[in-house]
Amino acid sequence: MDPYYLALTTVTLAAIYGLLALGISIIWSSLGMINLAQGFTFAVSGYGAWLVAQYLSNNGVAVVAGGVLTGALTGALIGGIAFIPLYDKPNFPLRSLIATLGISLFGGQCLLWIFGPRVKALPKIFGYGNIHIGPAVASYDKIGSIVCSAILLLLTLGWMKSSRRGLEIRAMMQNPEGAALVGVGLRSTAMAVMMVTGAMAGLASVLLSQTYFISPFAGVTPLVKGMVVALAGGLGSVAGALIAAVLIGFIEAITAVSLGGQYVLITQFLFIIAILLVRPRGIAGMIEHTRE
Amino acid sequence: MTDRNWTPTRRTVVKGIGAALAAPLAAPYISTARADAAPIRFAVIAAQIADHTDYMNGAVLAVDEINAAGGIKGRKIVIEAHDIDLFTPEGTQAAFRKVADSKPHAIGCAFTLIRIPAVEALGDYKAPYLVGDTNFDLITETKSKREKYSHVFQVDPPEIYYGRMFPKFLETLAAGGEWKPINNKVHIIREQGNYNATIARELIATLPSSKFELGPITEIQYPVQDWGPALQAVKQSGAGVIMLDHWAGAEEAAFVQQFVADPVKGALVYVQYGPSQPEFLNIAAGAAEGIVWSTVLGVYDDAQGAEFRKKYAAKHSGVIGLCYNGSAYDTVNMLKNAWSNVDAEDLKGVADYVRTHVYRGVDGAVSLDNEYQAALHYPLQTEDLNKGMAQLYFQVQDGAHKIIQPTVLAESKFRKFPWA
Amino acid sequence: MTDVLRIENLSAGYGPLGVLHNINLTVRAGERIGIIGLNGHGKSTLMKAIAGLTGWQNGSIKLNGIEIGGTRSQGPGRYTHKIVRMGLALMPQGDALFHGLTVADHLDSGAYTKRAWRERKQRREYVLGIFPPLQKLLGQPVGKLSGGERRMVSLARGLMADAKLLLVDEPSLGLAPKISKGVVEALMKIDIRDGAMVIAEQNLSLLEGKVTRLIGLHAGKLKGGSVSPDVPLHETAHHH
Amino acid sequence: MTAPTESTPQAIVGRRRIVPALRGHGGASWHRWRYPLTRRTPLLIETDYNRTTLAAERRILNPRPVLWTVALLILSFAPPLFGDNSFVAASTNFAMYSAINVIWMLTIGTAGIFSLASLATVGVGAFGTAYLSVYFGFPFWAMWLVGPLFGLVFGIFIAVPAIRLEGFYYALLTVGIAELCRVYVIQSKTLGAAAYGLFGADGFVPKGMPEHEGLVIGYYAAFVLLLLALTLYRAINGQRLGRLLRAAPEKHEAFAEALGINYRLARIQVFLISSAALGGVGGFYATLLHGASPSLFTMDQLLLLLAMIVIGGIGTTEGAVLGTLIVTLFDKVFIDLGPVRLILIAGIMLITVLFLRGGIFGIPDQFAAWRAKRQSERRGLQSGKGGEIMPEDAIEIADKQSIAVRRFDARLKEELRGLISDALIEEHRTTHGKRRSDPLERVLTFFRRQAVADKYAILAVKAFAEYRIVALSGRRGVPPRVVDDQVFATPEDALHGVFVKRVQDLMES
Repeated sequence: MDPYYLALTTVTLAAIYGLLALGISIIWSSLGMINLAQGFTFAVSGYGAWLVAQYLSNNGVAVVAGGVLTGALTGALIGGIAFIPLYDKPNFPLRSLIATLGISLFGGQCLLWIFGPRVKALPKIFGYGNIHIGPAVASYDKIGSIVCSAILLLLTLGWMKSSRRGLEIRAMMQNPEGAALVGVGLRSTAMAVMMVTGAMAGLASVLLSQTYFISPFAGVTPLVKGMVVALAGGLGSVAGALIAAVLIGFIEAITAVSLGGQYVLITQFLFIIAILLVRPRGIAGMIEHTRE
Repeated sequence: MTDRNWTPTRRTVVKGIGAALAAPLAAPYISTARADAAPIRFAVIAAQIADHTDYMNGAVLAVDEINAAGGIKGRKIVIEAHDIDLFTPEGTQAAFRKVADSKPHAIGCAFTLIRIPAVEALGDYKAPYLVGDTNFDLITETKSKREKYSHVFQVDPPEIYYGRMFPKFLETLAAGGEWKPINNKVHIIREQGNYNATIARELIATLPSSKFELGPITEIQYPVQDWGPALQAVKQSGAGVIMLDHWAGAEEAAFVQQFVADPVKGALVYVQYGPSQPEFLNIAAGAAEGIVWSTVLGVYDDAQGAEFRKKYAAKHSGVIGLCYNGSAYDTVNMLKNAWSNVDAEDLKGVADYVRTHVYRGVDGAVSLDNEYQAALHYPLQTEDLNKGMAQLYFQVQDGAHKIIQPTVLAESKFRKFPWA
Repeated sequence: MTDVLRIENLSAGYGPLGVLHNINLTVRAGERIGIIGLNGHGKSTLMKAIAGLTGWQNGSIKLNGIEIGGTRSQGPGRYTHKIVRMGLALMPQGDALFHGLTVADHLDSGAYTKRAWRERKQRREYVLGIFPPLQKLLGQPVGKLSGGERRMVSLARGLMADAKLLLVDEPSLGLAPKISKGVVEALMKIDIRDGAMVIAEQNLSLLEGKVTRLIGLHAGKLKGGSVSPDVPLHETAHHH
Repeated sequence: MTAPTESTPQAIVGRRRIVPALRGHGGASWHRWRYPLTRRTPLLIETDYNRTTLAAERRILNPRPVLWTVALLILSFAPPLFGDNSFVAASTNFAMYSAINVIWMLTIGTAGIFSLASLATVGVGAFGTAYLSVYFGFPFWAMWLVGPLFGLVFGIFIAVPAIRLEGFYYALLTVGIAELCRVYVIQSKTLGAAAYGLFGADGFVPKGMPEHEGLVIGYYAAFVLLLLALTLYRAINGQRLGRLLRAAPEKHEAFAEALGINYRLARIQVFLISSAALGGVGGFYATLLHGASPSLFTMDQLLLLLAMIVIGGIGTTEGAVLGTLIVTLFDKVFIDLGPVRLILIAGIMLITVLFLRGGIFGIPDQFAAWRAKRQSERRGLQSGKGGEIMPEDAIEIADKQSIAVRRFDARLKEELRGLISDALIEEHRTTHGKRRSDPLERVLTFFRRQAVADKYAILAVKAFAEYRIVALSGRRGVPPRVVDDQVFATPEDALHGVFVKRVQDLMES
């Protein structure tokens, strides 16, 4: 087993999973909604980026921007459908969960209908080639993915930590009524959260799709994995999500190398079941005070 | 239907809803109407996946041609499209029952996944069912119940021949001198499904009798999110032949791209089936150069095949598929021959005609008059190109698929791949 | 002098319950009003109604001459943030704090409105001057503080805002008598300049003699006090 | 239909309940009949004489059994009679999935465990029995018998985390477990040998039977399965376990526990029973389709199942059946619509969840609740009437009785105020321990039955020397507070002080 390869794979996977899980986690803790349409956002963003590449420009920055923008807009759309009309209605958590599921079913079929079953490819944003880091070889793709997600993750975290909007989101994560009392508007903040997390999913989508491909249901597996990571990390905890992303990335890498690719999902789920049995609120459920 | 791409439009959907609502009411009148002037109905079962779209396109092309030439004895052919939920047995059966209830003159399908429940659902309705399943289990089952499944035909050889043929292909290639294997190990990257497992099983059984030997086997599972471990395994084994035993063209393209970025020097890369779908070249683009692949059901490049390719390309832009479009085209023409000679209402007669008459189409010769009622594999089942369907080996050369084996049908010689 | 708050014919409640009935109240700039009443008679509801947090309400509420009341039943809290941005600070009975955030974060969040955000450094100095014990706790998450300290954070957060009208709901609730005295002292120290302050309290002795006016709130009606600086006491005094 | 009379016993004050009246007698005999093994009468029927016409009238107070009977009667003959083969097969699917959803309701509704592994439990049953049939030659009846065992074992396995986890964590975990099963099945050589399932199991339709007849037999078998599921639901939800659990709704478990209800045990029992039943359905599935397929473990199928119960309304059997009907109709009967059919299903699901609180069957309740809210808000605005209802943080009062009680209280106070006079207060001061006049007794009785919160009490600071008046907080652990600075020398004085204070409060209110 090659430790460099293992580390590189872990970091790549952790970066992508982190983007998805963080989005799910932030939405849960600030809006009290489990967004199972995050996978749909992922798929749509791929198509958004593809449309840009097809009709506007093949430039890497433009393609990434197309995906991120589509992601943000889709996030806002999901917020507009599943959050705004429901948040002050009875039984909100369950109904919004079902609404996001409905959106993802609806949206996935619409994508299939509009774009057809043939999968699409994105241009290589980072070009072809390899970098040798010591004994390990990493393609431009991988390095680009890691760097891009790391930048977006750091930007998001910094923004959450220090900006006025960020404070507002953090306040709402803790106590929505208290947030209203200091002047935080629930709806506008909710839309901001949905757009930021949508943008994260959009970026993750572009990064993954340019090594793989875009299809109407491409979001399902990333959603499941993002969910697993968010759960294992403890819904609502930023630190927990990041720790879990690294752990699960590592488990995936080491399972694939030592046992075989077909066991990846099995080990991942066994891991998360074990974590939840020991700590019902996930890794960070005990470290931080999260939304009940 | 002249749509370039078969996707349901709003109008067809509205019509579909109308038809679905009206069907139970109108059914008795349709069946008692005079059949002579009524069109011949060909039911196509197609899901919303890429291969089925190809099939639909091929069928539409053939039907348009026949109708433009005046139809069959004055009767036009109409295609009745039926959607199917391929992944659940209930959904598959629902589609097949629906088709049987609509009582078409013949039924065509690219392939299903839950095959035995599917043919079971056709029940007592014995219109000829022509399918390109490439599946040995299906034809074994239908053979054991020949009476019940007399109308089930598989228009291509089963998948077992992929495995049995592969060592022969390598030996021929090596004997030709164009390719010098760096070693004789065959590294199999195997998807878990039945199709790929069967191919690998047959290959493993056949390898000892050839000069090649079995290398490591790496397991993968659809959908593949990360090719890293497989590529890592390939790097470590350093085998001279890498067989990607998978089926989804798009994923195989992703593999190829990542392999080419950091290849095993001199290793021959063989990719199972997927490149017959347009998405493979669309996605892999330049990276696919030099990749070898094969299909037991592929469009030839002889006069007949080339003409089909030309006609098809005129209707569908971009890279064209080389498998089910041709198969559907052949299926419709095969039925046309039958309907021209036997009354279309005589379902058994049509089925008998299809069984007893060898049809030479763009995908090769289909002869179904055998115990399995499945097309014969060339060269393993028959050495006669007019009886068997040749397994075509392609190599991607200059961004296009070129047949390199069997030699009689080859368009081009094997070339050194860029990472040699 | 302008009226900071002018309430006319306010009724409010939750679902089938009417809690407040035809309340009239005027508060001028510079005033500190004490609302005295027992548990369950509508003190908190009055404050919540001003902040738009009741189930339904009807009647006019004017903050600095701008209408923030009216008839509505869209569910509580939909406009609260807008009212807050217009210059209201409510320090509610429950904490309404963010348990995972630090004291410093709370102070910043109090200065959430745009103007206050720019001046948050100066405001923090000012507030820490009123509640000196908070100085040492700035980096602590609020979840770990004691009840009295939390109360202080809650008040301090309210003071950070650019508020014209401070509503303080039961500053003594759940606190030891000595601490509640201290909290009230701190409230009295606050410079309200051109704004005003309304304190709701059960314990009459805590506020007696310290506020401009004391008004009783009983069974959803204001009684035993002057509801407006212009109306002499005897006209509104209770009579049977 | 005649207009309802005012004597309907269930009528809520201020609202009429419209129940159609039938002519004739016969209510008494309905009261004598019972469902077998239970004490329930099949119909709640009330007989009465119309006050104006004096004609005998019957009213069915609970029409659900009638609607069920009609619906089941239609289901028992309509599909085989009117449909072609594919319609009969789709109806079979409908009946089977209805059974699954009805049993699932036991888990979600009755037991309150939000498990999304219901279909996975069916899958385990189906794979288990199909395996036994394919490899060990089990006949169909044996598959039906062992199906519940597989379900039970799987149920025990997934019940373990249910003890520890709650709500969404558990729901998402069960999704994970289903995914785990799927991955296991498709890569297991014995179970998923053909990646899309394990087929070749025995079926209950006799071999060689014509197709249509075979399908009809399949349909009736599935219909019986649905009836069994409904009976099971009735037996669990309507009997002991269901009642125990209804006493322990979410967030009120502690109360139930204080009453000695072991709600955890009851939940797990219901969960295991429904798991076993789902396993049984799995056995049926395997005999119906001659095998099992990994699709039972996929997200897509789960989503469709969820759409079914959401559209009908989570928590009721009729919702489960109606939702299944709608979704099956779109998914299996209108299969030719292609992806549009799924778009339609998703659209219906979205509309339901956005606008309806409890699915289609929740519409009447939701409408009634909306109307009640509107009415009560209007009533609340008329402050003259509602002025006495005070609890500050109260929300909707479901119990209208309490409003009447408060109103009565207000009238009582009004009357008592008339009794208060200086003489009465003087009488209280002087007659301590002696017999009192009737007006004073009445006032005192009123004071004594006040609630504990804010009730005055006497605090002996120094016995026989210093007494003060305090007010009780009414909450455990919160000490009483001193009301004012008055100090009394004797308990009698203090008692009188309390009386005066109370009189003051009475006069003020």
